[in-house]
Amino acid sequence: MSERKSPYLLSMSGITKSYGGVRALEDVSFETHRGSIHALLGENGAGKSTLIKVLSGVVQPDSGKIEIEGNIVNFANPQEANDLGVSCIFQELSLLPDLTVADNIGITRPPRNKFGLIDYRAQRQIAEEALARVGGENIDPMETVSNLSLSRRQMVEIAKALARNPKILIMDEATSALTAADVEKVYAMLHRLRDEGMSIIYISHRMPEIAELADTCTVYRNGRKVETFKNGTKSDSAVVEMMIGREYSSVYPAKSTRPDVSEPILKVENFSWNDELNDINLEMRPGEIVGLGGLDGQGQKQLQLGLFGTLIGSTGGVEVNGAPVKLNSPKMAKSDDIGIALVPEDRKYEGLMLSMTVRENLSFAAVEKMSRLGVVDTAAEEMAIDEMVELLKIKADGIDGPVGALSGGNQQKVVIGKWLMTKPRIILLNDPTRGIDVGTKQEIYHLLQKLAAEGCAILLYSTDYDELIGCCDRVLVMYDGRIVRTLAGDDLNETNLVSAALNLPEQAVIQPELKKKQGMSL
Amino acid sequence: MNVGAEPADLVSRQKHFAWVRRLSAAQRGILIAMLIFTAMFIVYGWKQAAGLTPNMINTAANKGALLALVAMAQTLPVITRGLDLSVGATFVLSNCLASTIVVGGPVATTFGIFGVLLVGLACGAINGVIIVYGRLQPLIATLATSAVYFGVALAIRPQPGGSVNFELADFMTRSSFAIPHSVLLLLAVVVFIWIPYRRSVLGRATFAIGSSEQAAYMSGIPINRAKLLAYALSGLLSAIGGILLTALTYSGAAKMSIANEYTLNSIGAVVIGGTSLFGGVGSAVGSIFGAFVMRTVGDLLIVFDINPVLQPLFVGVVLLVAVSLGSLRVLRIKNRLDIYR
Amino acid sequence: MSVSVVIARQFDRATVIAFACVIVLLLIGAMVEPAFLSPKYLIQQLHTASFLGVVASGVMLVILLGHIDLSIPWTICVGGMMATGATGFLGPEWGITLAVPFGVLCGALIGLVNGLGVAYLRAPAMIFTLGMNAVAQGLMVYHTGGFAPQDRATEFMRELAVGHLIPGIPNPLLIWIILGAAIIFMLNRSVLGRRIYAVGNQERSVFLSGVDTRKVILACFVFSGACAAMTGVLLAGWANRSYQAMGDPYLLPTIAAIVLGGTNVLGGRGKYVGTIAGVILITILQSMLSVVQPQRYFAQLGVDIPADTFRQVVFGVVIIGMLLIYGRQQLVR
Amino acid sequence: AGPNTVAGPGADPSCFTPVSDNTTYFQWPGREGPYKIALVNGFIANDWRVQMIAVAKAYAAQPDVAADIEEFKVVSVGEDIAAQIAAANNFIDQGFDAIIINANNTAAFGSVVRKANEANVVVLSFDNVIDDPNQIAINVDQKGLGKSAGEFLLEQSGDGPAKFLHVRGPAGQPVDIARNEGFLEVIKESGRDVEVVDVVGNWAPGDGQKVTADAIAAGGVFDGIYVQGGSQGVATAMLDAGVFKAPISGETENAFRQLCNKAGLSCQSGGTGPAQSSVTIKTAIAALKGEVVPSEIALPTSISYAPFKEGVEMFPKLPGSFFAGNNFEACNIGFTAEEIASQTGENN
Ligand SMILES: Nc1ncnc2c1ncn2[C@@H]1O[C@H](COP(=O)(O)OP(=O)(O)OP(=O)(O)O)[C@@H](O)[C@H]1O
Ligand SMILES: Nc1ncnc2c1ncn2[C@@H]1O[C@H](COP(=O)(O)OP(=O)(O)OP(=O)(O)O)[C@@H](O)[C@H]1O
Ligand SMILES: [Mg+2]
Ligand SMILES: [Mg+2]
Repeated sequence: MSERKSPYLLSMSGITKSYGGVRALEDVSFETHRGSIHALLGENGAGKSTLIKVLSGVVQPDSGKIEIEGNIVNFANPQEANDLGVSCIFQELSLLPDLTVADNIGITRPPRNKFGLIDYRAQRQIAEEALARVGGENIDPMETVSNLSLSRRQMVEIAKALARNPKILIMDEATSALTAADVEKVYAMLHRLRDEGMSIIYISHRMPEIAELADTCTVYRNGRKVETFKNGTKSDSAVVEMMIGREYSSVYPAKSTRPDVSEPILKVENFSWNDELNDINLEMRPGEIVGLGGLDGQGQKQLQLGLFGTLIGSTGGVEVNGAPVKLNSPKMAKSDDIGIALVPEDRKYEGLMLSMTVRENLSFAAVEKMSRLGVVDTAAEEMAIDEMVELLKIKADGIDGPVGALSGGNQQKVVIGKWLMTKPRIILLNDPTRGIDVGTKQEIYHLLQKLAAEGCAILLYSTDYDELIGCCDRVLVMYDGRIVRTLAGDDLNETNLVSAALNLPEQAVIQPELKKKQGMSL
Repeated sequence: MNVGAEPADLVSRQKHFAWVRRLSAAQRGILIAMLIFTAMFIVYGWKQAAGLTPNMINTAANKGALLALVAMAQTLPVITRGLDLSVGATFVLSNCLASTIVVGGPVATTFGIFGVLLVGLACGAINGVIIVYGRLQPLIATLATSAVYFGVALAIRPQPGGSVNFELADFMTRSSFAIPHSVLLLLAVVVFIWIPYRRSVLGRATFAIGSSEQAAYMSGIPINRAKLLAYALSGLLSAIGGILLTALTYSGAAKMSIANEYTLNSIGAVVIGGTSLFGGVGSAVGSIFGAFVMRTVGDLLIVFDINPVLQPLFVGVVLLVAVSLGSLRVLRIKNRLDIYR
Repeated sequence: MSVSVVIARQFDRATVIAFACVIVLLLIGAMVEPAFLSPKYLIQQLHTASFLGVVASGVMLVILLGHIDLSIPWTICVGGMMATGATGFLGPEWGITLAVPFGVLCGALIGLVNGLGVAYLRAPAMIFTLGMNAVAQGLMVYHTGGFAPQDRATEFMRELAVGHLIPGIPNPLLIWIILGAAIIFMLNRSVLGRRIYAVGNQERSVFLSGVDTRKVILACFVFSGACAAMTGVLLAGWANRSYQAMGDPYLLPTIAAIVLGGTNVLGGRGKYVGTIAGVILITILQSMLSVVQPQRYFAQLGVDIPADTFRQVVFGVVIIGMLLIYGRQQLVR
Repeated sequence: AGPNTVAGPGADPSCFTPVSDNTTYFQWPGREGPYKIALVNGFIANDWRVQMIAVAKAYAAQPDVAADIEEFKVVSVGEDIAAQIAAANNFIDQGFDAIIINANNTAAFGSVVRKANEANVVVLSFDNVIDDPNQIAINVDQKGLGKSAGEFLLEQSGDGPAKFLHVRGPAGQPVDIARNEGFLEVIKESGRDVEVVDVVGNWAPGDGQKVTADAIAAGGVFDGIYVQGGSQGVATAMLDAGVFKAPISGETENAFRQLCNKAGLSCQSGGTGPAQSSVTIKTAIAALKGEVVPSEIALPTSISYAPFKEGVEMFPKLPGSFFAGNNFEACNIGFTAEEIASQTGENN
């Protein structure tokens, strides 16, 4: 990467920001050049999102200075930041669910006709072009956003940011839900944009992405900057240690090597639903971690929902502990004699009640077990909660604050903790480490192994192939609502996962770029 | 091979029903309201002893147009995920004011009309300012302003009376070539106010705000201006309704019961017209049909011989059925999670 | 958690300021009419506030869910008319003994239909309950017009509404206190309470936590109907008879009181103690405005505007003013 | 078309009493019966209206009346004025011979009256009468009721300064305004020093009770109370407060009269009962037959004083919502109270 002589495109200094008692940022500085990709790294809650929210005008810093091209700027709102060429893809998507893709892409400065009204045709064209630029040609610009899957929405979000032709593009975990294939396209695009002179600030918890993309990296910890360094000058484990501030070993704990002698705890036969699930057969034994792989949106979510009792009109048989069950509600799925838990895809809207306290959220699913005659036994509840906070190392200012004020990773832990409190025997997880830092990820992986060792059966859906390979005993790859391949042992590697995900014949050749990613995982 | 492409058969399956999916939620709402209205109106016409004469259509149109205007006024705040409980009071205030100043020759009348529209706009703008800059919940803010507006209406017209430019009133409530002028007025409002608004940047911003205020803010949308405009326009539309009421009654009257009736019915009309109370989805055109549905319920009373003491029950039941029709979608749901949006 | 912590937690900033507003209001009123500070007036206010308080208790739960109950005017009327008319359905003996439970039960039935519509049909509450209000009105008109029913309150109803079981405390106030205490306990300590707030927060999450949210919604609507009917029973006892449209003056004040008390109309947030403050605020404000004679001052100034103009304008302005002090929402972020 | 204005006197002058000597008279060309008559009511959810409609239906069903009527239709359109205008227009278009209106807005029916007259349809209004000269208004002397209330309270409160409580009707209602005018007029004429405290009771027992209780609790001591409607609620509030026992002038609700008797209050109870709807029907038939009728007809007001005579002025077995004052002897309309109550029960 060439070092340019030009002054910094962006320089922030002395940025401090508190939320109530929480110091999110403390005297933080940050600089970046034209034509560079600058990665921000740090644990959950390190202050990365806060920093870029300050930069993009969403929140106002308590003190500090922002300079763009040498001029001091002060953004009162995102609109002003936009106008000066700062475009941000936020961690929480900022798409408008009821509007079409094209409307979303053209939301701030749409093309107008001669009456000054929005020119829908031109807008649609712009949207199509923007989508094509990020490699989302297959997204219909006239589709309503709420009908899109999370990964499609992220593609739209990227297209939306790009359509504004920013000077500084900020991506806060904007690729967390993307599949490997999409990620490739986005990389290519980012490289191109960088070469065209755009400055990109990139936040991700996926180390391989950073390794491949970034020119410069800055690590934050506890609201303070730790160090800025050129990508590739530090080993991965050194970076991680910088982030978590302690020594670090391999992410993935050793898999247990139990012989599968026990009877299956869950047995699914010819499970079908509504064209979206076709003849699913699967067996899980206590202690097993089974992965669900494949491209996003191939029925993995539906399969988990089906097992959790939300699908109407499914056919086929489900047996739990050898007894056939007819699952028709989550309430039934979590009941004592079935014991299924689901950590859903979207923690904000499916997992948490954001304005309720951490305490209330944690005990919510199991609260009836901690109550007598409908009255909560607060002492028992408090004990159980403390135990869970301890177990999951949930970092919160106080557990009587709203869960919405927690960082993403801690929110995810609360969702998992909520279900662990019900003492489930079968745990379904939908991408539980999305947007979660390496340190926390590791904690979650350890937890999964621990739960498996205690006899839980775990069905883990993940868009991250490394995770599937690192955690699972075997992986079921889904395509178009079917399980097309089961990978285990030595067969469980990235090449096979990718080819199975695309439903290619078993020995097909894989594109070289994808191979490059192998071996980069920690 | 394109790595990111969705499997081919999946794409084709989605394309198959493309045109149904292309109908936005709002368009589907309009369609349903239109169907309900047509069905009811056919029953009404068919039960009419004298048949559906242009006179009767005109009568029905005049009555429906009033509620339609107030319902359109209600639509805008609802789209932002707000609510305007003062539409009825603004409507009554405009009526009282119009019965005082929309009089005299053409020039005076024109000034009078502008005066009333301006006052309506001001009422709406005051709501907007309180909600946007005062950051009060729309429901309570407009509940409070509705008391204020009603008080002012009462001061203007302590008892029913007043008058209005006769030619204007007559013109507004007549029909030409069997087309009621009140329907033309609605059409004009749609063409000159609603459609431009819908297609303007600030208009679309209201949909964005209703869809997700936070996302709208993060997207750099001028939230404050868009909300202000929505409430102000709401006041304007109520004022147009108030002028039409004046034309229909040749007088003004400050009655709280009328204000409340129109406010509550406007909410019903908006919902029947396919606008979501959760914001982000809706159309003033749907509200027009919603209003006509609500109004036709009353017309059915006249053609069916219903025992007077059973009439309110009849109205209530028909209303409840019309409301519940929209709920039939729960029967089609295949994933229980989809119920909870 | 100790009791004092629990109690302290009920008084958030908004609630404290709302109570402060009550006092300020009384002081301002006392400058015009010193009797506004007399114990007699205050007890009288608490007495009439109880009617509003009881109906607001039910509606508040519904609002916490993120729904609303617009059927309360005629549910109140159903409660009153069915209690007084119980003899027509249950015969002269049972009709008198069971008058109160019968009235409340009829209100609960209306709530049940509301709940079924909202929870199971997923109809928007605002309009479904509006429809139910019309249906309840229709039923009551039919009842009056068709059966020439008895409309006199029973001795017991009368006692319930105006008697004093504990000297100095009118019975309705006692009922409100008991009901309020039960609700505070329920909201804070029971599983149902957690679920009510949770549904108002994010129903999808609640469903996926294995809770039948529909039952929660149903329960709240039934409770709301029963509370409204109880208010009807009390009102009928107070006036010694039931009559058409007796609930009409209660819809908007109920909602205003709840929101003034700091409950979010979109659900999920609100304290019952706030609702108490709101109910007292609205009651006192309405009462003071009705007693002062503004037209006299205007007449002295030579302007002849209706007294009601002053009352309405001041009512609206005071509500907005108070909310601007403590009811402002957070910025979106 | 429309009525011819003719010279009086009219038919059956003891029943169709002109309001004043200046009242004009109408005559429509007589037409063959039986007739189609529609009653366009506003809102119905109120005890007075329910009773009014029940009596109208009962009257129209009486054999000698029914002989003249081909169809008698009643609709209650609710509070909305536009709906009421539309309903009236509809009946005109449907070829009804006469329409009877209890107006939601008294000033709003100009166009309806014009259209009716063009179509030769007889328009009559009662209770809330239309203020348009080209139709028949069946009037209750509202101002007179206010006057007699004032006279009663003045007389009962002795000499010297006095303080009255006036529990008024809904703001902006012409009936309320007329009664208030009459009330204040006699007070002024008396020359006495009288302070009148206005509260709004909306003609409903509960509202009236609440504002009265408030007024008394706030230190109000009154020498007389005039309540326009919801009278028994106001009396109850006064008795519950137990501060004073003032004379009360109220409406004709049975419950009020019962209470006055029971508590031994000094009461005046005056008004015109809901049976005035039947007088209106009778007038409509007369006009349709081509008889000469006054354009403004004065209904007798019935005023009684406590103690009320059981079974004649006060009915212990009937509901409290029952409104007395339904005897229009001159019109040969005399429903007994029991008849009305049982009519309401039978006439579904
Ligand atoms: N709105 C808020 N109110 C209170 N505290 C907040 C708020 N937003 C963030 N915080 C706190 O500020 C700190 C920094 O949060 P931030 O979201 O910037 O972290 P992050 O580095 O982006 O973490 P993640 O990787 O999980 O996204 C955290 O402790 C978080 O709890
Ligand atoms: N610092 C902030 N944090 C979160 N939300 C904010 C912040 N500043 C403003 N907002 C939200 O955005 C709204 C204002 O946005 P903005 O200033 O873009 O509106 P506007 O229409 O441009 O206003 P105006 O017309 O007054 O300039 C505020 O009402 C608030 O809801
Ligand atoms: Mg972040
Ligand atoms: Mg994160």
